[in-house]
Amino acid sequence: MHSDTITVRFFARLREELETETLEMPARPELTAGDLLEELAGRGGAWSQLNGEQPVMVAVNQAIAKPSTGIKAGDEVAFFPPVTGG
Amino acid sequence: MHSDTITVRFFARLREELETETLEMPARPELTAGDLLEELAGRGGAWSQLNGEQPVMVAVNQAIAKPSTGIKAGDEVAFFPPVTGG
Amino acid sequence: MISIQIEDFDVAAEHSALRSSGAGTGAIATFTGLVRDSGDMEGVTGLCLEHYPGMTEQVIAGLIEQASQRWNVREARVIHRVGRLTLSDQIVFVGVCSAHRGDAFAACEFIMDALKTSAPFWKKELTKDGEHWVEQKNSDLDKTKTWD
Amino acid sequence: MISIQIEDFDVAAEHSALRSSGAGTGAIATFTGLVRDSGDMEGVTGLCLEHYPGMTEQVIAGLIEQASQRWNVREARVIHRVGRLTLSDQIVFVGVCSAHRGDAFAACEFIMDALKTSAPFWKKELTKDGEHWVEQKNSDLDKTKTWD
Repeated sequence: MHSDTITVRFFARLREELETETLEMPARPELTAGDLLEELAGRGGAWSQLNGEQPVMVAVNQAIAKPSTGIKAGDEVAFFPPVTGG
Repeated sequence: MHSDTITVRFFARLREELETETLEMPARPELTAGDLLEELAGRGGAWSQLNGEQPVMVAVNQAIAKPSTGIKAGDEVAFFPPVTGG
Repeated sequence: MISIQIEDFDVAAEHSALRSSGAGTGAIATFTGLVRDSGDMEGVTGLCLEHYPGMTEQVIAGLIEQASQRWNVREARVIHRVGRLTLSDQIVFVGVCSAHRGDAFAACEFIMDALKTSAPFWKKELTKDGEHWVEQKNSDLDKTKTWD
Repeated sequence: MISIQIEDFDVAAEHSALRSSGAGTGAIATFTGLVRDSGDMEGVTGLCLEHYPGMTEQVIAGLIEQASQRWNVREARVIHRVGRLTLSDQIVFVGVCSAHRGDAFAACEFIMDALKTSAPFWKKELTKDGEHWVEQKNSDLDKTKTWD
């Protein structure tokens, strides 16, 4: 039932520092992952780090994406630090 | 008790075709592995293949050697086809 | 076979599964990663691993697919643990069986290298002085570049 | 650990031994070679392996020594079977543990490649139409050259 929203997820250090696991945000035409990141960075405080200070990776619908990737209603967008598994 | 002889060993296809596992041969000054091979090839029959027709590897005292490697009394010399383990 | 799990895994069972992949299999290459006492910092006592459920499995399936296009891969098995791990615990397993030795080695190392830079896992190191998130190493990124 | 033996080996036991090499071990790479149904000829039903006792062990010890000089090798274990083997039987095992992933992979593959061209083993393939000695492959020699 997220027909006009976007689900935004955070992982690892970002999840901890933003004290946020999931956000529902309104969808809008011609929105990109980069726009979303900029909007979130504008919240100030810990959120400012999304403004390019730290490397942030983005996934759209569980596939690695770029800042230019378009986001539409119902999409799942995730922001996280560079991965360190294995 | 091989104070004046050399032990010569053969493996795999060579052992089978020469029908020989081990030979005792007399040592002599300035003998090389290559000399030994030539001498054995001179026996004719299956032994002729030691005369360069087929690739033959040589080991002296259980370490890979060259035709020019010197052989002295008491040494163990082995001739065998290229290895195919693993 | 891809499994993201909290429980430990049994390398012997994985090896048996790879071995039973048929009479055309001539080579099995495996890699196992363990928690060691010096990661980013000295004195590591354990790890806590987080992942992105769903995406992780898709990324790894894509890596196996890529490896299968480049090399003879009869089967690949990848297991990655998440949650809390202590020193010497097994973290990750990658096993590949192939007709040929070179292909088994290459596919196994490729999957492992690519997993480190593209599968969404994050490690937090636990030391007696506290905990910290591990930073991605340039050496890992460089390894992935050598496969391109 | 180097063993030339007629009996089968247990990969799980080898893996455990490598794992118990201490808290500095972060990576274990293994290779297992199996008898497959198409070697030099199609329809292989088994192998008979001959070796040069004494020299074999010395050559393999030398390869482990070389690998240890080039890479971080905490321990290496090599097992090679001799005698009669049937389809899908295990022939050879090379396992290396290291602090680092890249070192474990490289040392394991180096030892395995070099063993194929320098350790005195000879394989006779058995098929239903008879038996024949396997010829050395140029591809194996080329692989060894890439390490020089």
